[in-house]
This record gives sequence, C-alpha cells and structure tokens, in this order.
Amino acid sequence: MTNLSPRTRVWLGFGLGAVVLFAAAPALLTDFRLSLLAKYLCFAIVAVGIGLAWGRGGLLTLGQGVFFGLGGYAMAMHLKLADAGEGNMPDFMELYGQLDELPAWWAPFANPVFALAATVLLPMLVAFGLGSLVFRRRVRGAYFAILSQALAAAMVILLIGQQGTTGGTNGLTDIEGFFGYDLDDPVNQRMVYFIIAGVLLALLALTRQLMHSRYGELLVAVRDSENRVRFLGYNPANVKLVAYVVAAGMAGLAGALFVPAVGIISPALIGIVPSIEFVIGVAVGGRAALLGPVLGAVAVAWAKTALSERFPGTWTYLQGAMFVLVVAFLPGGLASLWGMVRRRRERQPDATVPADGDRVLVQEVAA
Amino acid sequence: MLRIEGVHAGYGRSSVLHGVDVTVEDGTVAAVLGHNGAGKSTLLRVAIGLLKPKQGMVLFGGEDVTRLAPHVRVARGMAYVPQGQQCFPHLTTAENLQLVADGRRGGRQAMASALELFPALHGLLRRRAGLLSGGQRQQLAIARALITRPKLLLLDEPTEGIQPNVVAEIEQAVLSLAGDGLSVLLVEQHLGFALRAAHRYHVLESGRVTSSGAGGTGAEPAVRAALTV
Amino acid sequence: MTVILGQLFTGVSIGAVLLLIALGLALTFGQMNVINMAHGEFIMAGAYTTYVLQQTVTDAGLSLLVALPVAFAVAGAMGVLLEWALIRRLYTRPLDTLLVTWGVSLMLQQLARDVFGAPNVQTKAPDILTESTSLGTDLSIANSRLFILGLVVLAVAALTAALRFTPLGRRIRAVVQNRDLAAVSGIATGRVDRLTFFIGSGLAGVAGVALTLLGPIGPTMGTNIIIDAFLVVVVGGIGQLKGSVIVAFVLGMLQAMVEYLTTLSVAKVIVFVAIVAFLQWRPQGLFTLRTRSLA
Amino acid sequence: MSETAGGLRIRGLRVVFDGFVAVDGVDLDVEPGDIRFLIGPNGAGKTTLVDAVTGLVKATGSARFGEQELLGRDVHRVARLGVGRTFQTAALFEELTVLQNLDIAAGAGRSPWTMLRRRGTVPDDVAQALETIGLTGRRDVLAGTLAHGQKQWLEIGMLLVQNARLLLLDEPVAGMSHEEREATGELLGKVASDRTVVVIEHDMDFLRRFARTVTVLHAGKVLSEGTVAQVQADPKVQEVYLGHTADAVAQGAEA
Amino acid sequence: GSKTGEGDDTGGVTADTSGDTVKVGLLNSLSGTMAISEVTVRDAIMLAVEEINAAGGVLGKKLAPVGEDGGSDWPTFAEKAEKLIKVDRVAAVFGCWTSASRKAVKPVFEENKALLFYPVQYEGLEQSPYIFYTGATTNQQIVPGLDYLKAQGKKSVYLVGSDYVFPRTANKIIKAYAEANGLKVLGEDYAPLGSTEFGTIVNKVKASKAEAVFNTLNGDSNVAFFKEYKSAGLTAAAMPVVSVSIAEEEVKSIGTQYLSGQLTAWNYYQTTTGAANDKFVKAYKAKFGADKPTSDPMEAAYVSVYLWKAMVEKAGSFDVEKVKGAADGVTFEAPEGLVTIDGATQHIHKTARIGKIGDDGLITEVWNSGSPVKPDPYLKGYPWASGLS
Ligand SMILES: Nc1ncnc2c1ncn2[C@@H]1O[C@H](COP(=O)(O)OP(=O)(O)OP(=O)(O)O)[C@@H](O)[C@H]1O
Ligand SMILES: Nc1ncnc2c1ncn2[C@@H]1O[C@H](COP(=O)(O)OP(=O)(O)OP(=O)(O)O)[C@@H](O)[C@H]1O
Ligand SMILES: NC(N)=O
Ligand SMILES: [Mg+2]
Ligand SMILES: [Mg+2]
Repeated sequence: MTNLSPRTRVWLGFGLGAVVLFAAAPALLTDFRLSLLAKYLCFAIVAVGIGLAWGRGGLLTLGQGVFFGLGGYAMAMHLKLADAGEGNMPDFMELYGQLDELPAWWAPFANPVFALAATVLLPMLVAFGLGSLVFRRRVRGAYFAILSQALAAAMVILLIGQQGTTGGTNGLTDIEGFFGYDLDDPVNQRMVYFIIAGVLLALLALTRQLMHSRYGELLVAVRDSENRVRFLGYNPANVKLVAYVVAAGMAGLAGALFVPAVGIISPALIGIVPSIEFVIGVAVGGRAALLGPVLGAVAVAWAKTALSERFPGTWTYLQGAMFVLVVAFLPGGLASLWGMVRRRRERQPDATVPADGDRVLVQEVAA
Repeated sequence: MLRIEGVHAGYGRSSVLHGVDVTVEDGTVAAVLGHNGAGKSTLLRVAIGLLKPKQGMVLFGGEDVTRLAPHVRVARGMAYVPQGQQCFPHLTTAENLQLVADGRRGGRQAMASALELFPALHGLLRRRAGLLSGGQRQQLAIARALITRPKLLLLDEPTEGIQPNVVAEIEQAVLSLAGDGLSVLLVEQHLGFALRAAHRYHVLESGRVTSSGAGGTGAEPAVRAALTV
Repeated sequence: MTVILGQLFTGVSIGAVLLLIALGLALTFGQMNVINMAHGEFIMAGAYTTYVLQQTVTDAGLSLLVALPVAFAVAGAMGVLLEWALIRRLYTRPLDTLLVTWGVSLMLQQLARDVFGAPNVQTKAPDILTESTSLGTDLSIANSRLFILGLVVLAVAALTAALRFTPLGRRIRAVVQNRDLAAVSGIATGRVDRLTFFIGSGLAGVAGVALTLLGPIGPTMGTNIIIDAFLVVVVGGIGQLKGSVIVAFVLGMLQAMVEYLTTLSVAKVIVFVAIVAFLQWRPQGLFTLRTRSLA
Repeated sequence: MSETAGGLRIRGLRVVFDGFVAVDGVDLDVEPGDIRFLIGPNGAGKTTLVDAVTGLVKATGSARFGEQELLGRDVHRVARLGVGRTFQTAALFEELTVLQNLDIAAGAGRSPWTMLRRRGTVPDDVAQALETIGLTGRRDVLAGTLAHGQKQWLEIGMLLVQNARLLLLDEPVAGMSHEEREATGELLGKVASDRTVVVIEHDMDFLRRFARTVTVLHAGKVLSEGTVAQVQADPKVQEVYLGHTADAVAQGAEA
Repeated sequence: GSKTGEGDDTGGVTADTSGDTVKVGLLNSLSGTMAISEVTVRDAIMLAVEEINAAGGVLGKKLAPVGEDGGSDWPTFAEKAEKLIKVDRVAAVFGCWTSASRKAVKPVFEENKALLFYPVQYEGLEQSPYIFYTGATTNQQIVPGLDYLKAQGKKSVYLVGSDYVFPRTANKIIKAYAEANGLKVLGEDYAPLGSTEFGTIVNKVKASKAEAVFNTLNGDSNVAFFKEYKSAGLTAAAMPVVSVSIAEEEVKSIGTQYLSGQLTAWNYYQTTTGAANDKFVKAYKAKFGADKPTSDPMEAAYVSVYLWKAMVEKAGSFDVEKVKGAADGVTFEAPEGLVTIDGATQHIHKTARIGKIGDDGLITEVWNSGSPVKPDPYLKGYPWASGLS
C-alpha cells in the first residue's frame, strides 16, 4: 500500500468500500442483518458530518440528533401523508389529535419534492440560524457543546408536548410505503439499503474534497486560533458556519433515510443520549480521519446490537468500557491503530510529554 | 550545583538534543547561547523536569533528579522562568506571587524583596496577570521565580520584551544574587547581557554543545565567531 | 397573591437545588474544565449512601446528618478514583472528558442497578422535613426545601471562602490556567487536581443526600438534572462561582414563573431560548475573566 | 487594497479599561515608506495602541489608514483594508504546516470556489515568502513544532503574503539572535519601500540600526518623537526608559 | 432472494418448533429509565415460564426463554422484536411497558405475523390483530376509578400526568367522562417522563382547591410528586389522589410516609384474596426475595404466559393463526381471579379494583367491580365517549 500514490489509494479505497457495501454485504447478510446495517450506515452519515465539524472544525456538536430528527420527521411526515392517501389525515392524528383538518404546517409535506428538499434544507436552515447567532457571538468550546446539548433536550420536549401533531413520545411509526414502494417487501428494503450505501459513499467523496480543500485547512486554522484568522481578514464565524451547516444537512439526510430503513422516527432518536452516541461513534473511530467516523459509527452501533443480544445483563458495562477505553487511551480512535502499529514496528521510543498529546494526535491521524 | 550529562531529548519522534553536557558550578552563572531552534529551551525543560530525557541524567546538588517531578525539583531548590512571559492569567499579580509564597517560610518577606526588584509591579498588584503588558508579565515571571529563594535559577531569555533600564536592573540583580551564592543557568540572545553576567558560556548548535569557555565581555568575539559558523 | 408568593418560593427552591448540583460542577467544570457527565452518578452515590446508612442508623434525623459527611467522602472518593484513573490523562483535551465520563456514567448506572436493583429505593425522612411551615393563611413552605436552601447557603459560603481566601483556592485556579507553569512554580499539580476533584465530587454527594428529600433514589436519578446544572455553570460564566449562584436562582425563578403561566414543557423550552438569547448578549456567561491572549 | 494607500494618521486615540486609561489621547502620523519605531516602558500602551487600531479593543478618537477610518470596524474588516499585525507572543496555527499557514494568510480574498478546491501548486507569493523567511526547508513541518524565533519569522512571512499595506509588528525580533535580527531588519527595510511599517521594540541596537523615526510612549501618552538621535538624547526618555546603563551610555556616545 | 430460515416472501415468519423446546421472547427494558418497572415484569414472566416448564411445558415442549433489553428506547424495542421473530424464531413475545414501545413494535409484529403479549394497563383505542392485551384498557381501570370518585361525592378533579400518549389519552377520556357526569376538571398538567420537579404543579393543584387528583404520572416522577404533595400540606383525607400507575413496587420506593391513605385503581393487588394469588405471591417471594412485592403489571405478565399456553393447547399448535383462532373464551384462574380472553378485541375480562395504600406499604381493596368487566378498548359502550375515536 505504501508505495501507491495518494490518489490511487483514494480510488482503491472507494472501490473497496463500494465492493463491500454493494456486493459483499448484501450477499453475506440476511435481510434482517442487512436492514440493521442500513440503520448503522445512516448513523455513519451523521458521523461523517460530525467528523467534519468536530474533528476538523473543533465544534463539538452534541445536538446532531436535532438535525437527524428534522430530516427524519420531514421524511416521515411525507410518508405518513402518502400512506394515509390524498385528503386523509395520518392515523395517529385522528386518534390523539382530534383535529378536524391537517395542521397547516403539515400540508406542504404532502408534496414529495418539498418533503425531500426539506429533509436536507430544513436542518441546514436551522443550523444556519442557530450557528449565525452563536458563532458570531463567539460562543465556543464547552459553551457550544453544552448549548447544543440543551438544544437537543429542548427539541425533544417540544416534540413530546405536541402529541396531537407530532405523535409525541411515540413519534411517527408504522410507515408502510416509500414513494409507492411497499416497505414490507424485502426487495424494497434492499433498495433502501442500496440508496443509503450510495449516499454514504457520495457524501464521503464530498467530505474528502472539503477536508483537503483550502477551506479544510482554513477550518483547522479556525479551530486552532479563531482570533488569528480574524487578523488575516477572514470571518471565522462564516468558516464554522459552513462546517456546521454541512454537518446538519448530512444529519438531516441520514434521518430521512433512516425512516424508510427502520420505519420509525421518534424523540427517543434525537435527544441527548442518541446525540452523544453519534459523537462517541466518531470518537471511537477517529474524529480527524475521513473514514474514522464511518467505521466508528458502524462499530459502536453494531457493538450495541451484538453486545446487548449476547450479554443482555451486562452489555452496558461493555459499552461504557469501550467508550472509556478508546477515548481515553486511543485519542486518535480506531483509525489511529494502523499508524501506531506501524510505529511499533519502527521501534521508536515514545517520550511524548502529555502537553503535546493533541499535537501527536493530529500527526498520527494525518499520517 | 547542576550537572546535565549526556542528555538526549525531543518531542514525539523528533529529537532535539543529542548528548548535551552542561555544568553549573555553585554560585556561578552559566550562559547557554545559540540560534533559534538550537534546543536551548528544550535543555531547560529537561533540567526542570517538564520533559523527560530519552537518555542521560540531570544531577542537582549531587542528587540524581532525572526522575523527579518538577514541583519536587522546585522544593529541592530549583526555579525556572520559562520563555514567553508566562503567567496565571486569571489570577491577579499579587496572587501570582502569593501562590508561590504560600506555605513557604519567609514567603512574605521573599515577596517583598522580589517586588523591590520590580517596582513597576507595585501598582499592578490587583490587576489580573492576563491583562498585563508583555514586559510586565515577564517581570512578574522573574519575581515569581525568585520568591522560592532558589539555589539554582533557570532563566530562559529573561530580558525578552523588557525595557532597557529594567534589563540593566535585572542584570544587576542576577549578578548580586550570584554573589550571594545563587547559581544561574541563563539562556539569552542578548549577548552583552549574557556575557557580562556569565562565568562560563556554552554555545548550543543543533542540539549539541559546540563550544564553551569563560564568560566576560572579552569572550564576545569568540562567541560571535562560534555563532556565525 | 399567596400563589405568587408560593411560586416565588418554588423558584428559589428550584434554584437552590440547581445550585447545589451545579456547585460541584463549578469546581470540576468551572475551574478544571472537566465536563464530568458522571457527576449525576456521584449524586446518585450520595443518595444511595443515605439509603445504606439508614439500614444501620435507623433514626431518620440522625442518619440524614451522618449521611452528609459520609456521602461527601464517598462521592469524593469516587471522584478521586475517576480523576486518577482517567481524567488526568485528558487535561489537554477537555472536550474528551465529556465522552469518557459519559461511558463511566453508563457503567455506574448499571452498577447501581446490579447492586441495589433496578427499582427505586426509599429513605425515611425525619418527620419534620416532610412537613411544611405555614406562613400566613394559605401560604406554606416545605421544610425539606428550607433545609436544602440552608444547605446551599452553607456550601456556597464554605466554597467561596475556600477558593477566595485559602492557598488551596489559588492553587486550584493556577493549575487549570497553566499546568506546566504551576508545576515549575512548585505546585504538586497532581495532588491539587485530585483534591479539587474530591471536593467537587463530594459536593455532588451532598446534593445526593439532599435530593433524597425531594425525589426518587434510583439508578437514573442523576441524569435528568445534570444538563440543567451544566447550563447554570455555562451561563454563570465558567470559573465564576458568583455567576452560578445568580444564574441558578434566576433560572429557577424563570422556570417557576413561566411554568405557572404555561406548562413545564413550555417553561423548559423558554428557559432554553432565554439562555441562547442571553449568550447573545454575554457570550462568555454572566461574569467573565478576559485576558489578552488570543487563544 | 489600492497601492496608493496613504499613511497612518491617529488622532486623540484613547483606550480605557475599567477606569484604567491605557492609551490617553495619542496623536501619531506615519508616512508611507517610513519605518516608525514605537518604544516606551513596559505597560506604556504600545500593544494596546496596536490592538485599538486593529479592532481588538474598543477605542475613541480616530485612526485613519489612507482614506479609511479603522476604528469601530470588526477585526477581519480592518484586516481586509490592508492592515496586518504580528503578536508579542507568536500566534500561529500550530497544527497546520508552515506552508498551510502561509497559504491561509495569502487567501482572505479568495473566491468560495477557490476555497473549495485543493491547493494545487505552491502559489508564487507563498514560495517567495518561504524563501524570504528561510523556512523553505521546513515548509511541511507543523508550525507548532517550530522554535520560538522561527515562529516569529513565519508570522512576518504571513504578513508578506497577506499583502498588508500597513504592518504593525509587536516585538518582531524578541528572542532572535543577532544575525537573525540583522536579517529581519533588512527584510523590513525592503518591504517598507511601498508599505507603512510600525515596529514596537525594546532592543535599542535594533532600533538604532533600522528605525527611520521613533515615537516614545509613556503612560499612554506620547512622550517624545523624532529621529533616533533626537529621541535618545531626550532626558525624559533616558529617565523613564533608557536608563543610564553601560549599554545605553556607550551607544548614546557613539550616536 | 431471502435467506434460509429468516422470513419468506409472504412476510410471515414461522416459529421454529422443530426441536423439543420452543423459544419464547422476553422483551423488556433492563436499562434506562423504564428498567425500574420493567425488570419486575421480566421476573414475573420468568416465573411463569419456569412453572410451566416444571409442569411439563407446552404441548410437550419445554419453553426456552430468549431475553432482550429494550433499553427504554422505542426504536430499540422494534429492532429487538424483529430479532426475536426473525433470528430466534420465537413462538410468542411477552413484554413492553410504555405505550410508545408498543406502538414502535406493533408494525413489526403485524408485518411478520407474530404474537406479542402486552401486560400493562394502557390508553385503549387500539386493536392490533397480533397483540394480546392482558393489562387493563380504560374501561377496566380509569372509568371505574372515576366512578369511585363520583360515588364518594367528589365534584372536581385535577389531572396530573406524564407527557406521553397514555396520560394524554387517558385525560381526554377523563374529560369526556367528567363533562357527562358533572365532574369539574380544574386543571391539567403534564411533566416530561422522568421529570422530578413538581413544585409548581403541586402549587397549582393546591391553589385549584380541587376535591381530588387523578394521577397518570409514570415511574420516577411519582416519587417527586408525592414528596412535594405531602410537603405542601396536602393530605389524602382532604384531597385524595387516585393513581393508575402506582403499584406495590412503586409504593415501596416512594415510601408509605408519603402515600398512606392515597388511592389506586388496578385489577390486582398483592393482597387480593384467593388461592391462585396465594400461590403466585408465595412462588414469587420464594424466587426473588421475601421483601419483593407483587403488582398488577407483574401479575398481568405472569398471566399472559399462561393464557398463551392455554391458547396453544386449545389450538393444538404453535401456529400463530391457529393460536389466534383458539383465543376466544380461553380462561385462566389468575391471581386476580378468573380472566377470559375476548377474541374480538384480544383483550381480557378483568375485575376492576380500587385500593387504598396502607401504612405497611400494601394496598388493600376498598371497592371492586364484583365481576370481571368486559374489555371495551374503544369505549363503544359509553355514550359520553362517542366523540373520542
Ligand atoms: N512542543 C514541541 N513539539 C515538537 N517539537 C518542538 C516542540 N518544542 C520545540 N520543538 C522543536 O525543537 C527544536 C528546539 O526548540 P527549542 O525551543 O528548544 O529551541 P530554542 O533554542 O529555545 O530556540 P529559541 O531561541 O527560538 O527559543 C525546534 O526545532 C523546535 O521546532
Ligand atoms: N484589558 C485590560 N484591562 C486592564 N488593563 C489593561 C488591559 N490591557 C492592558 N492593560 C494595561 O494597559 C497598560 C498598557 O499595556 P500594553 O500591553 O499596551 O503595554 P506595552 O506598551 O505594549 O508594554 P510592553 O512593552 O511590556 O509590551 C498596561 O499597564 C496593562 O497592564
Ligand atoms: N401503557 C402505559 N402505561 O404506558
Ligand atoms: Mg527557546
Ligand atoms: Mg506590548
């Protein structure tokens, strides 16, 4: 591998990814496992965005669930309306909402084009609004992290409180069709899987381009010294905003794809806990590398399923221990293992002082 | 007082020092001179214990301190003024000093005499150190190191950013402290100052000591020659 | 009118609870920049300490009093263990502490479930603390909440004094602000970190004892309130105890008033909106320490 | 910015921090092509003056660069008017390479489209700056691992590629060796030909070699102004700043 | 194409009954906020499974329980349900507590034509062909609770509930009932699940001077609510609270100090008399500890396993459609008394009971419906409820 040009390596990587996702996985996995993989890949899409915003931009966003949710609800609203048929209200609304007619803010989602656009644009718009406020006022670091976490909490409370129009805690469930395709049919479930896999690959390509562009370098510069960037004539708020908005769009798209894959969107998927789990996946995989977040998200979600099946009583310990060990002792995430193995082989004694931990981290990841 | 023997050190995978020996005799001032990036600061970081050498050892007063944590070395009588006007930005000037005086016998007195050396700090005692000007912070940093009444003082470019008349005072202070038995390891770019103060000088080039000799203004041509090659 | 007065007191008391929880965070988060998500589980540890103590000390009043110092020590010891095992490796990456301690919090919750069972447990409060003091005709104030208010006042006073006037306070602040410089100034940074963590976590234990008077004692009791407590510290201004104090009471009051007029959910959302709006005005929190550094 | 930009013209500049007056009504004119040295005791207000001009702290009065008023603008807007500065303690992007640091400094005016693409080759101005600051050989190391002096060179390099017309340098040679100072000084001489340069320094050797004009600040006010010789001879300046040390006296006699 | 053993193209999955054991799925939250309640339900199901196995199993096959943790997270419930059905190929699943988790798994069971036994009282207005509801529907719990208040001469109530589908729907029903029965609803407040700050809500309750409170809070929130309630000086005598989610387990964790004298509406209490209950309580305590109380949802879960057994035996097959077909009229001598499956709604006939919490933490019955009440999930038999669904 080492004597290939970077460009060749990238193409090889994408090729390999495509083979795994489009050929190997469908051939080897049962329908049930493949549908789980589809779900994990949705999380991976969120993770790619977090990798950009957090890994590169230093924006620890603990509220990605909000954007995931916006995308998911936008999609689910459309599908529910389509299931109900022209002029009808979704089942839950009649049951709990006792509304005489569809609320006005639901109506446009009947239009598939509007709904599809909304799954991406709505989260981006919200991220833009919030980001403009927050970044311009230079709220950052832990402030930003905790604020974004509170945003997730607030969003959940808001959704739950509007049971009649949002399905409350239940969320939107029992989604049967996807643009005319019956989701009960395993063939159509496969189609959904392929769409998700394709979107993931495309977004990876896009993100790679962003990370390696001048913008990507600038983003790292802003992370390291926001004020210095200002003295060079840039407005760092805008630089961060781009990463935040892109990450939000990805999360929204992931949420939208999650709905046909899993058949439900609910506040439980977008609150504080799932939002932290998104980030943990990224940390476990390796925040600053391109593929780290993807691997991490899939690994964490897969481990959650597998551990909880295998060790129903004790899997929480294992899950917790995994988070702790990887983040504390392998700051570069699983993606950095490769570099470490290589270093071990070179037998270089490592006398890093703790204060340089972060610096070393980035070198490793860049390697 | 201080013997640095065969020290190899660096950061991560890069090595900076390649077998450095430097000795500071009791009650003398030794200067380390060299270009930017030669490894002078790295040497002082090894001496105080912020950086563990990959090889070699640090002896202080005859004791091997290579494995001791920085605060233990300070308790043994070392003091260090890092490069770059460092301070505790959210503590006031007074607190920056008080912090070091806390729990030390004669701390109060030591604080008073340190302030005497830098009268400019008097008016700034209640200002937070992070708001001070660069030179004020540097003065604070030296004062803070002196409060521990060290036996050995490690100074990394102490005159950087300090106004000329205060530089002169620092020079006087260093000389008089050395006269009272304090040993000093001084890293300086200000050759005039360094050589006037130093009993011995060492030139560091790319992590190796390339020449040494007796201090004094007379050494200046030799040092300049050593530095330009 | 009495309702309004009652709500005023409710606001104060919500603030007191928030503050009691935030107080430990003001140290570990505010001073040390550690985002300890397991703080809630230290609170839980304090509550379970009360429960365990009551198995032997059956007098409710006595056991409560004994529980305060014991819970402080128990939660404090857990904090020290956490600091020693994990946190000290993370001082250069403060945001990672959030993720690591999140994992720890998951494990501690499961541990509580395995040791004490998934269902909540119960402690007996001294009768006087389950009653209320009547003020005028219709207005009465819960004694338990008065007790907590008193406890908070005490804790704030003690902590302020410790930070402001003792060498320890200076050291704690110095170590966070410049770790290397603190070490070369002769401060045993490791010991200071552990001590700070001990006190911060110990305060969580005390909060846990107090919470047994108000709510459930169970494995997940810590998770609900912890985000609000973090917000208090953030909005107060990191490193600013007085900021946390003011903000806790203001948020408590706001929450009580808005909830009275609307609903709990709306109140929570409005409090959040208010916080975002506030940070527009004061992005670094109520009180800030500026420096001239660019970082 | 336009090549014909005039000099720096400061009137009645005043900066107050919580009641403490750091800069107290300063008037200052620096012509294009000048190298103005700003000296004065520690805490005189030199850095604060630069902070005010570049938008980092709030100030009253006026500071015009060419036609443009600088006060009251955001930092990044001031920078876009062609005002560049360095910092007393080096401020680089430590986790980017030397080359990336320079490339970013060169790029504030780039179009979004350019930003979203990869840097193909090293831009000419960046390559030239690398050469000028002597870091060509280290262009791919992380800036955070540079030695103190190298960092300061990189900062100057960033100003060069930023194409600033007004350079405000806060102790640019602090920590540099004698030869490096010489080189830096000569560099300043070169770049000053079509720029306006203000240098804050405490190194009197350096000042004597490279200053064209000098302003002395003291306690927030202008204490003295003139050529190097005039200023050095001013007893007030000797009193508060130079002292009567061996250095100062010897050099004073020489001058 | 589909993989062997996991589903066929008709969308149904047949349970694997080929061996000499048959798998059954247990789906409860063992972690997260709901673990508090659901763990006890899991214990009760396990008790029934063991008893059945000890007695020879079902149709000669021993039951092999496969447990999954729903983690208090509804989408996880759906995932685990699918796993139990498709991977483990269980014959039936027992579990879920919150209505939200039931709503999440409902399409999974319907799609795969598999059986779920749901053991908790709920809000009604639902009837899935693949779910059997062994807890109370509204006319077996909430309506009797209201009837009791009315009989006590209460003229006004205040509604307090958790913010989710069960309490909101329950309160809708209560308001319809109130309107028709001259009961004034003086206020209605919801707290997010898990919320523990009840200062304001209790202030509002107190200020309303209602004659009773109808409480649909779930889980942890009850602890905080009742502590606040007592501290505010409110008493069971002056303003009783009727709770529909507080059973013996919760009483134990809230403390009788705070609850003594308050009312609950359920179909079963540990103190319910009868030989079946004596046996159940004894067996449960022997297995899980003398200090562990039994409660309504536990009993309903325990009963659900026996009901399934009876249905299977009546059908003579584990086949889902056949089992469903055999359901109507199946009875079981349950701890709460005789229960009978209503084949049309797949709910069961249950006796409604109002209980009063005693100083000893046990709940004693103060009123019952005399005979099992026919389930009416859509309240079709109640004219005042006509506008509800
Ligand atoms: N934290 C660090 N990580 C990696 N490399 C470093 C670090 N600090 C310094 N270096 C490298 O070590 C070498 C020596 O640096 P050092 O700071 O010791 O030089 P110096 O002689 O003090 O220079 P100056 O006169 O500029 O202060 C430099 O090449 C520098 O790039
Ligand atoms: N934000 C602030 N709040 C309060 N005082 C401040 C603030 N910023 C600067 N000062 C004070 O203003 C004065 C001027 O500081 P400034 O940094 O401008 O000095 P300087 O001339 O650059 O000194 P030096 O030569 O030491 O760098 C100092 O006394 C400093 O302590
Ligand atoms: N069905 C219930 N109690 O959620
Ligand atoms: Mg150095
Ligand atoms: Mg300055």
